[in-house]
Amino acid sequence: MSAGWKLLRREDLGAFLDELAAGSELWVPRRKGTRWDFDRYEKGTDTTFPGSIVEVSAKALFFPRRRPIARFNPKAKWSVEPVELPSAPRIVMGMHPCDVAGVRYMDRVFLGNDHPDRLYEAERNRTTIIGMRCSEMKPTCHCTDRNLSPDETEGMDAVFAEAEGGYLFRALTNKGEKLLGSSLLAATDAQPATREWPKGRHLVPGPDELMDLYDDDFWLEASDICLTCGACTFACPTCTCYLVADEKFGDEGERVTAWDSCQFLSYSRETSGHNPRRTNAARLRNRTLDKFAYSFHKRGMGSCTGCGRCVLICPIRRSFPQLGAKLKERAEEKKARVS
Amino acid sequence: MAHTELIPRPATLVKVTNESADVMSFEMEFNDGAVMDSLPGQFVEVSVQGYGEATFAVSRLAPDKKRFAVSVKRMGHLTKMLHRAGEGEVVGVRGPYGKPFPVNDWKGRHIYIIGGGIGLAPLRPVVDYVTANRSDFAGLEILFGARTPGDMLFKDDLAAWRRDSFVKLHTTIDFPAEGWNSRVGFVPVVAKDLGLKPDNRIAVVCGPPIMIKLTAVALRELGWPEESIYTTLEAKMQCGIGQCGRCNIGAKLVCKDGPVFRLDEIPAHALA
Amino acid sequence: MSAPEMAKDPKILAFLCRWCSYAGADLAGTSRFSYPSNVRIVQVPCSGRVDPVMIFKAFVEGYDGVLVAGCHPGDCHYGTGNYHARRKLAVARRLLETVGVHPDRMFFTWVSAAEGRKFAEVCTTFAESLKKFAGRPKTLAREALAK
Amino acid sequence: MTDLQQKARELLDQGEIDALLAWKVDPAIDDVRPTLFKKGDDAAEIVFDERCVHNLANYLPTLTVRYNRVGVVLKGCDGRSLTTLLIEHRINKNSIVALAPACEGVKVNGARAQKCDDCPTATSPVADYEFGTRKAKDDAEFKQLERIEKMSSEERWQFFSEQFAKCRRCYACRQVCPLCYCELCIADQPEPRWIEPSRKLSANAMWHLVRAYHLAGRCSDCGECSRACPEGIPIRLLNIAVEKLVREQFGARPGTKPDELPPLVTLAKDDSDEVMEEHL
Repeated sequence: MSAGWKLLRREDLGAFLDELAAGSELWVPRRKGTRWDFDRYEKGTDTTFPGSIVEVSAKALFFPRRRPIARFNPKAKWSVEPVELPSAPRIVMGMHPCDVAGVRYMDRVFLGNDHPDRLYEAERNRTTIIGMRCSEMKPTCHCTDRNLSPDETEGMDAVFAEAEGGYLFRALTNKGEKLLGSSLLAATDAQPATREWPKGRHLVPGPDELMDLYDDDFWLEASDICLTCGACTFACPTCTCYLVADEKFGDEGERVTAWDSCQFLSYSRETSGHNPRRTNAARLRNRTLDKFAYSFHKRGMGSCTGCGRCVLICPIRRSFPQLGAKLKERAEEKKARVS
Repeated sequence: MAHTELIPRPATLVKVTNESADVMSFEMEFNDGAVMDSLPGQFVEVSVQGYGEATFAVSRLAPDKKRFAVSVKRMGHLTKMLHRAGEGEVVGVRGPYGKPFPVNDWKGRHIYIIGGGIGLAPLRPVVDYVTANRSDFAGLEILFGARTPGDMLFKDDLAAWRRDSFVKLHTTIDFPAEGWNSRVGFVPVVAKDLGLKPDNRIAVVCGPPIMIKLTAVALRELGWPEESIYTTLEAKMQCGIGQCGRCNIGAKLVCKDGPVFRLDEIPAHALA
Repeated sequence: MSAPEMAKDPKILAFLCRWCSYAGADLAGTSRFSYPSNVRIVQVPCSGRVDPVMIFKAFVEGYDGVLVAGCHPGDCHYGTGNYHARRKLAVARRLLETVGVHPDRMFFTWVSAAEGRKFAEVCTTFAESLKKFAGRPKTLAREALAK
Repeated sequence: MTDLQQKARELLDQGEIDALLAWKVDPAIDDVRPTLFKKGDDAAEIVFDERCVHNLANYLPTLTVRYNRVGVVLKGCDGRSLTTLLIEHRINKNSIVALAPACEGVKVNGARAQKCDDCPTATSPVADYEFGTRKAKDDAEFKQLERIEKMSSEERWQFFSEQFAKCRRCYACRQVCPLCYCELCIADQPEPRWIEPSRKLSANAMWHLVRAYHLAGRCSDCGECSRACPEGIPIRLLNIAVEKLVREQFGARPGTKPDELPPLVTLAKDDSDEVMEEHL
């Protein structure tokens, strides 16, 4: 694996993408309406890469909204057949560090236990991630507060960055190396411009401090204006809660997993009607604590990557970093009171 | 070979028993002859093809581990479909999942089972285990409460336990009823009345959330330390393997870190 | 994903009020008036009971047409059920029409217990009028699950 | 200090209200956000301009349980929602104080919101205190419907199926709507399962049809459903298609008259049977 950077001239970008797309499915960011989303690359289409987050996370590429896992014939007594595992090679290009961190978290959810999800694993194995270094931080971006950086490369197979006259690429794994053999890429001594990113602020109290605030009035007050829709959870690159359902039509039936959200009343409602998280406050607390506390205990990694998608998508533009900051205040007040 | 854990294996219902007006027990065996390797307190996910699946505690496991049972109260659409299923029907089963009761750690102790309604189902394997290995245990006392005499589950078992000199059985119903000559009163109240002290005892409690909570209060008042009280919690579950997220109590997942918890392992707010 | 096509032999789901139209359908049967055989009848306590969600669901489940029949205005067994039905059905039609279900795929009418002949005629006319859609996409029908 | 801020301050200082629901600028997002004010001193932070899109009536049923009396700043459309909430006994009028500034229209994504063109009451019909002059407005037609009206059935389905296919079922449209307040939503009820939980076209279409139907004759056309939708589905189109019918056939403009029951729960013996045959 070569450690150096390779230069792709701007005018060669289209040709390079065509080369990549020849051997694999290629997914790139595409502007749809007012925001960026990932889309399948079609040969010859003009492509640009946003310097900061792609608003719609690449989560759905690894864990689709609705994912058939088995098929059955509803008229037969028992006929459950698992779906075939996907194996066609795929490249996802232009994922930013916060999005890749989301995939790292999903790895822990789906693969880091006794019952690995082979479907997810197949999606991961067939995918090569060409990540992109950010050239700017949006006002909603706060990855530096979440122990991440716009330059972070962990989890990527290769990385590229905008540079003068084109793009600089660099392989990080063998899988990535294979994609960067193109003659359009020339070895260079150039380095991507380094930028001074804002220092990480410790906006949110640590997991244990947060757990002390479990019974605080804060949650009730904070949930005043929360609508408890699921928009933030579906936009979040690490929200992977799902439901399992059997669906049927005539002679065909599917068992599927589909995204679910802890913000929904029905999410934790038991058939008896008992619901441990009946109130808005309880659901908001659950989501906030899951991001900043539970995830450390459950998966050994915080599940907020600081991408700010939840803020961008929120109908009332509620900001999780701000919630965190208020929690910090509350935690300090509490400490002051105790001592 | 199923590639995700979410795909069940077919099992055939071999015996269906009406336990009460709304509870039925389903004994089943895997079609491929596989064994159900469950320990007392573990649960399975049972599917009715085309109707989804739901979580049930294994309520009995035959000694050869081939035949196992779940006891199901009719509540929602899946349980309704299950109740319609007769012997010979094929259902899907996956599991066992969850942390079992640490029955091996309890050797030499006196076991005190407290069950309310359908909450007795996950405790029956514990009773089975203790009676089968009675020389390892100091004794077994069961307190079982139901709403009415008609809601008394596992009537054959209750009769057998009553005959068994090793077992001491107390039954109670919520309100007085004609022909009922055993105790009357809610389980926590009766538990308090019985006044069993914690000496060398382990209490195992299961029932509706409010019953668990109040029974815990009653036991604490009798001087029980939380370390001697075990319970098995219920939560809405879908995956059973710690992925889908919904069953969490704080940072703990009921499906993976439970459903069996020692009382001191449960965050205080969970039983609120 | 292409929607399935409308059938040459249209399938109709009919919601009939038990006090009038259902009896009307019964009368049509006993009087041996012929009407299309693929009309599937659901008895409802009153046309006012027909929640538009049932109509939406019927189209999703793949019916070509939906018929709702109740007591004539003024004759409702419960006094006013059919007045409510009239407004609800108007809204249901408007919504379905807006998303692209052709309005002619719905037929809302009044049939009394004595109008066996009318019931047979309504069914026949409706089924005939649905035939013009044969081969056109069956909008709103639940897509066949992707293979 | 504006009159609105002054009044808000007075009400809070004098203890007339325990909390006031209004808007405040958050510099971090460079935008306004609904905020609950509890101190009169903070009243100077209240803003009311074209950024105040959110329908604050949505929060009132919960807040009036928590506080004895809640003040609320309402635009015309929010006021119409409140009217319907009052008619449906979701809120007790005594537990709210309505501050109703004249609304000049709001902006969504930098452009004037479509709903504002069809707005019948720029000032809230429920108003304890009014600010600015109440303007009589012409009943503008639902212009956005025109392009749908021109389409054939197949074209409409083509259009709506593309839109519905995008739906993630995050239910932001439901949660943001002041009039979607069922304890157990039909979409969440396990039995009968009218609307399947997984996100596929037919189930999504069912959801949007049922949602629109449940708002028929009640929708105050605040446009929040369309604004909140993360996928940009023009949800409001379904509502206004119904409201057009409701206005033309049943003569109702939901939320404009405090003493009028919603048209779908009132009895109308004199409707003609032709209402069932009306076409868009």
